[in-house]
Amino acid sequence: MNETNRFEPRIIAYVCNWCTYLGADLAGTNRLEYPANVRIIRFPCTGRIDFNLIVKAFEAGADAVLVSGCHPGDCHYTAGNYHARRRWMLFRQLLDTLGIDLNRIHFTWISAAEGRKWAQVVTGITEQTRQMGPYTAYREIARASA
Amino acid sequence: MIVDQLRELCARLLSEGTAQVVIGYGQAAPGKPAYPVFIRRAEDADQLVWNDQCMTNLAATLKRREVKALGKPAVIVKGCDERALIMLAKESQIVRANIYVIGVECNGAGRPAMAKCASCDVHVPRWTDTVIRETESQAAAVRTTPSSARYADLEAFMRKTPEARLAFWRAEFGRCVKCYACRQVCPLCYCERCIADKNRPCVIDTSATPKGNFAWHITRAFHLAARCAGCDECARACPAHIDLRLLNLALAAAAEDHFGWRAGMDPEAEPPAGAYSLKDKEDFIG
Amino acid sequence: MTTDTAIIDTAGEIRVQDCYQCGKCTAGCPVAGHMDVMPNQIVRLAQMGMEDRAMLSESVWLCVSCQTCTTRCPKSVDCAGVMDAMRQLSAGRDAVAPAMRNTLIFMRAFLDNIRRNGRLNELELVGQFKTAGFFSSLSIPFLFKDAMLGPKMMSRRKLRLLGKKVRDRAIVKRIFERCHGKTADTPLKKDEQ
Amino acid sequence: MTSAASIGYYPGCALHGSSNDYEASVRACLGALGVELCELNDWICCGATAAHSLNHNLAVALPARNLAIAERDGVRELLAPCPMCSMELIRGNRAMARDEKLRRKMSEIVELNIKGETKVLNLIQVFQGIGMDAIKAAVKYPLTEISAACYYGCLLTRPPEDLRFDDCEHPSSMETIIEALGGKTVEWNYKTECCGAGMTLANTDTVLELSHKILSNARAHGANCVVAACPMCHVNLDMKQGDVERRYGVRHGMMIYYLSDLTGLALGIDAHTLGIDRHFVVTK
Amino acid sequence: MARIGVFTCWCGENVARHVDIEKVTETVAQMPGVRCSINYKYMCSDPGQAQIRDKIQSERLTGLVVASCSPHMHLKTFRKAAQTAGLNPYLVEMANIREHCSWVHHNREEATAKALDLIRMSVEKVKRDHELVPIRVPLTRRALVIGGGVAGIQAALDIADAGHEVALVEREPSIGGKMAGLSETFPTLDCSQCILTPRMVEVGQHPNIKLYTYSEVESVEGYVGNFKITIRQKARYVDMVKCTGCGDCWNSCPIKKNLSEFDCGMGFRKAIYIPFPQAVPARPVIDRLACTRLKRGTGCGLCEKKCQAKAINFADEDKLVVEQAGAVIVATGYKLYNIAKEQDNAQLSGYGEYGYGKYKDVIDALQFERLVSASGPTGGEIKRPSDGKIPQSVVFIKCVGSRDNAKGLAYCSKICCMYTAKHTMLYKHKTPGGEAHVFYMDIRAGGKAYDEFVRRAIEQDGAKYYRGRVSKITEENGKLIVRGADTLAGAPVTIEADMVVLAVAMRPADGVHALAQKLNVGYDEFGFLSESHPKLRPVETNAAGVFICGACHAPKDIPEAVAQASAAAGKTLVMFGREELTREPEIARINEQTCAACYTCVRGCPYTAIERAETLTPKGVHVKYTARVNEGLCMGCGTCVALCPSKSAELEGFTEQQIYSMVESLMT
Repeated sequence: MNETNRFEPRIIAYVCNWCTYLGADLAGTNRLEYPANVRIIRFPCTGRIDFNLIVKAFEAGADAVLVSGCHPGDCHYTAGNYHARRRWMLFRQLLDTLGIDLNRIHFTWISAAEGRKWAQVVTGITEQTRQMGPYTAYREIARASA
Repeated sequence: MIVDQLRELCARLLSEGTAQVVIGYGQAAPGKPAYPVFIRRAEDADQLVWNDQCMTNLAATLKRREVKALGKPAVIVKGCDERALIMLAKESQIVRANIYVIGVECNGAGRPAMAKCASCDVHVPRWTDTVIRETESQAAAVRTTPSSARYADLEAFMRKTPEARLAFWRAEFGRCVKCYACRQVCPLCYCERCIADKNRPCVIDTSATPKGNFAWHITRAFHLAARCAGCDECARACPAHIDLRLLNLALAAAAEDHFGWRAGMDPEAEPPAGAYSLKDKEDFIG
Repeated sequence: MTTDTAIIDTAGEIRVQDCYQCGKCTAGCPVAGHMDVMPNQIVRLAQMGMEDRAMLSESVWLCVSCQTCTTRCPKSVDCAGVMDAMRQLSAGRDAVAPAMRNTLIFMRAFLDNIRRNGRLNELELVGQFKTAGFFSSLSIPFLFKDAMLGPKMMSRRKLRLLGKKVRDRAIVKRIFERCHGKTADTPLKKDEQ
Repeated sequence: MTSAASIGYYPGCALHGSSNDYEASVRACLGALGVELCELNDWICCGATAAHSLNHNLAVALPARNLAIAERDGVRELLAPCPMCSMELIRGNRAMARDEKLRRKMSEIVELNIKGETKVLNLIQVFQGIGMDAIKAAVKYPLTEISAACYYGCLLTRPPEDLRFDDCEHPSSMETIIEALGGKTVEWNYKTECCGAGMTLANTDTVLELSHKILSNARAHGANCVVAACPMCHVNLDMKQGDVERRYGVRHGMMIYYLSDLTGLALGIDAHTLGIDRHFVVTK
Repeated sequence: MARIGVFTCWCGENVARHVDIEKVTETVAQMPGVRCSINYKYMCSDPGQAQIRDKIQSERLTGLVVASCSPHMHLKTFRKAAQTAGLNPYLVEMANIREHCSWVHHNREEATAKALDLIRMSVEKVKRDHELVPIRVPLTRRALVIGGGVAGIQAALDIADAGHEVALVEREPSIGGKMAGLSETFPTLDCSQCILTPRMVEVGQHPNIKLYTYSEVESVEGYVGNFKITIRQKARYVDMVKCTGCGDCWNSCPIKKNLSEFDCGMGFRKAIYIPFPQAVPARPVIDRLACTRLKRGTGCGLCEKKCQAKAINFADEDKLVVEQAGAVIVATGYKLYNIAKEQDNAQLSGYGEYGYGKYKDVIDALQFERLVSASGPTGGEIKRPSDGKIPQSVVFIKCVGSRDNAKGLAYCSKICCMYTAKHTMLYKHKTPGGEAHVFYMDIRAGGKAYDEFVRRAIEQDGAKYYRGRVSKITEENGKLIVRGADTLAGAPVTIEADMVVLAVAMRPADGVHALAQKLNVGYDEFGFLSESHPKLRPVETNAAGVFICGACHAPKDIPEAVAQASAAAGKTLVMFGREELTREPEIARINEQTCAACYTCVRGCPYTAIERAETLTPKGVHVKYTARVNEGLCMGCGTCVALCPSKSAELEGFTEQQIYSMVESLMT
């Protein structure tokens, strides 16, 4: 955390290996600076990313979660991202009903060529989350386990 | 009387050998909730009852190993139960031909009638071998109720702020003791090893704490997304009276909204769970 | 973007940029033979932001709005709608090809007639049109061009001197007011909608 | 639609004006076929070409007012025998269906709520609703002498995405009706070509040329009459036929009937009631 | 007990500038399970790798984390290094502290903290890695080619010439495809049949090629290296072995008025026929819908009487044959957009304005090919269909269906510009004084000697080109009135023509979707089969072992189709050059004990790699139903893991335990 005592959100990003991970690599190659708040976990495909992982991320104290993969039609495995899309479409509805803040969960398609988009998305989410403050609501739920 | 027809049919099925066990309703005393009975001898057919206490979804019994061991079943279903039966067949859990389905017309179960009954539109089961109806000249088997009626409670709930909703669920789940009755009675919770019982890794915290309870109820609801047939047995079984129906409704509404799908309404339709469409909505993806 | 292109947008979101200039609109247009600028060229001018040239053409007023171009367009560009938009521009700025002035006068007379009556009073319209056209072109033959038809139509009970008027004419006036502010043919700007 | 149905009726200015002969025959023949027409209460002009040429807002608002009246009065199907009116109403409906903001704005402008529930029909669609069998059964005097060139004009089948009653480029629904009435039809090329429509007064030269082409082609293909379902087509082909003949130095002498005229005749309604005696070109 | 070695790379200044390497190394050394933590200037260099190898052996490491660049850059390098030192290569993980950290975060403190997190996650992951060995898949060195047009012929011959067996399946009674019906070919104007028929004969006689004509693929099982294809041989009613192709049967057949498919409906054939004289095999087939005997069960039978070889067999039935193949090449070709009123696809609306199939003298380009072809129904004389007169004025319209969004097809059919130029030439050469008018939108003549060819049509042969589409065609007094536009002159154009030739769009052949589904190959919105990568894997598909070539992939001309066919054959031969196939072991597996057999994974798997199966006791007694992963097909996307409610599916390299421990490692 930096010395100004500013709240630094913790963001977990679940990304696919073939598009978004490479997009983030490209952001690096192009030296596009963005906030250091994001932690990437690499999956072969967005189709592999289960909804339990989003819950787990919040349990682990994440203030925001990003799920990102290949654009429709670009999936390395043909259709994994379509499965993911349908999953998130329904899952958001459930979370909304539960009153979980949907502004804490972000979904994007970022291709291997979209290094700039990756930097922008991460910057945007970090700033937005900074403004919203820590996700105390879920942290309380997770902490009360003790 | 329906009950007479049921008993007669039960005796006949067993004596003719069409079924080895008839799964129906028994009752300890009038007015008490009916419970499942497994009748294996024709002479026991008069144990069967039929009245507004027959709320249990008997389709849920079919998943049990000990029931499977009894041989070919005949099962009594109401319109709502039948939807679960159709989903079980869609998910390869039963083979329709190996089950004798006795449909019974139902115009509301429970006293007062269960919440689901108000917007019920399958009063007479259709996917049956035999149907027993109150009178021959009853109204149509399927009455269409507008989706607004089905989801009225949900819509009312969704008018609360997200914070109020979360507070509501924290209170609801706060009562959960992780007894898993919701799982036990659910006809579609048939996993041999529930994810809640999995360790290495422990996906869902097993303790009955807010953390574990949120994880469990999110998982339970979402595993039934576009599958839940709306029998509300989970909510009825819950000793803590957690409003599980609301969560089920949320996902049912989403499935109907996005795919025009209602689980177990059409034995021919392809379920949207585990599938995708190129046209799926993605306005939430940046 | 100028207000002018905004009008094209309001006219049913016409995607002029989709046009790839195949000319099928021109090929099928029943009046292309009389036009000074071909329909496809009108769309081209709109595409390039050269509405000023398009609206001064005779073509936009020669167009009979038969929809052939729009119906057959392989890119589903509403070519007839572009013509409408150009006419609106042309009328709004009173910049009309001189030879086409009568058409504008006729249409204005038509709308004015409706504004007052709610429905068209044909006899009145002919009168309005001829008077207005006479003063604008000062042409005696024009004044009497169709005059011979009148008695014939009368004899066939086809012209009614007193057309049945709309009872609630006030709402019609209000609709007109709400639709265009002051003059009878200035289209609303986008932000006023 | 059953044969004893009642539908909304939007005559439009032309049918209440110079094309009152069309109105007479529409009313007479649909009456004979058991369709009751309920004229739209206090309808106003659809705006026609003038509105969409000069003012886009009016081009939606004027049809919107009529559609709103229809909805208010519970009219589900609205017959607009004039294809121009019919198209303007359909386009108004479509513009509002596409743009929710516009629909709300228009509801304010016309002071009535519009949901877009009224289906606008043309005359052919109403005949199709009655059914060819019912029409055939009602025929008293089959049109044995008739060899008609069915003229749809430019607007009747357009826009095709909204009007699916017939093939837009090669329509044949009018032929089907004429044949049901016992008449013959000819195959010709100008079925859907434009006659100049509302430009009769404003742009006479164009109208004369187009009309001449149409009349010539009908004659060349052996038609003894042209059947139209549009007041403007009728004006251009009938009223202006004399001018066409003078301009091109030919004699066409082509009877121009409304579709409802021929239907009425076949059903045994007299020519006067149908307003046929008000046409300019008269039977030889 | 885990003994993990962590190797942090400076990458020169690239990492070290923004990440405090010393601090990282020290902190990492304290992480549970970490046996050694060292850093070096260039880990990927030979001395760097040597250090890794040394430590693996000296510290008996059980896992390796290299904290350096992206795994896309060097994972293979470090896996190889590990393997050399005797550590299973799948026990290597990378922490991407360059692309994802030092290059994008310039605050040293933040970058160092993040680098530590990334390494911590990798350490947790590597602890739970399993030793894996590449999957070996046996390989059948035989190829199946589907489609016997020029692309299929080329692919089959290439593979057969390399010494491998090929089964070639063709739906029609003869191979040859569309090219066999063409007249002359651009840009050289050499006769199509003259160049194709020798290749057809070669296929027919090749010892390595097994030809299945009048046959279709019924079903496909298996996976790369091991396909099992069931082929339906349609009843031909002629014994292919006994028949000598003498022609007595078709010469005697009295049923004459059947529209010839080969002549695109411009000519007739008998009920028993060979499609064209040079057909391969030169054996007839009986049209079961036209033949008197087959329709009624009795009667005629003249062919049977005339056949001295006794080859006619009216009792013939469809036969199913099973072929084994290691690779499949799809070359199913194209068909044309239908100019008749009825369309096979609701998105296509047809060309009412051009008269649908109403005017006899409005024909499509393949029909024109038959009219100009010396082997065609008119013997190569250009006579119009309605009255057999020689048309003095022909209008050619391009882009009919192509590039026409309103009619449902947005793409360019690519070859029409060239063949239309050819058509005008052939017409002008054969019809002195005849006028050829072409309506076009753009002339797309990219290719060797292509533009010169088009210019020749215009400049030397005098074809008149109008830049504009045609709006309507009507018929008057035996003339077709074509109303088009000349947008360059800025005027409408009306031409009175005797015949109109429509250059209609190319579409994928009928039935290709069903075939694609059987093979698990994707297709685009227009039905053309999808390649694996548009630039780098143009003939491969996402189904391993299935290749595509020719017009089933996209509209293309003969040279391109042939080139692609050779490419597909080449890819097949690369595969056949190996002893056996090896596949990445990071694939899914199913825990059969906990699987509830709901088969959601079966429905969802993009590769149909999961099968319904049964668990049996060693004696073969049924225990339960389960899902099972086919190792030959699984590509390791992990979609099944997310779909499985009981988490009975697991993906090697990305197991649930690994992911959860990574997330949990971030909890502080």
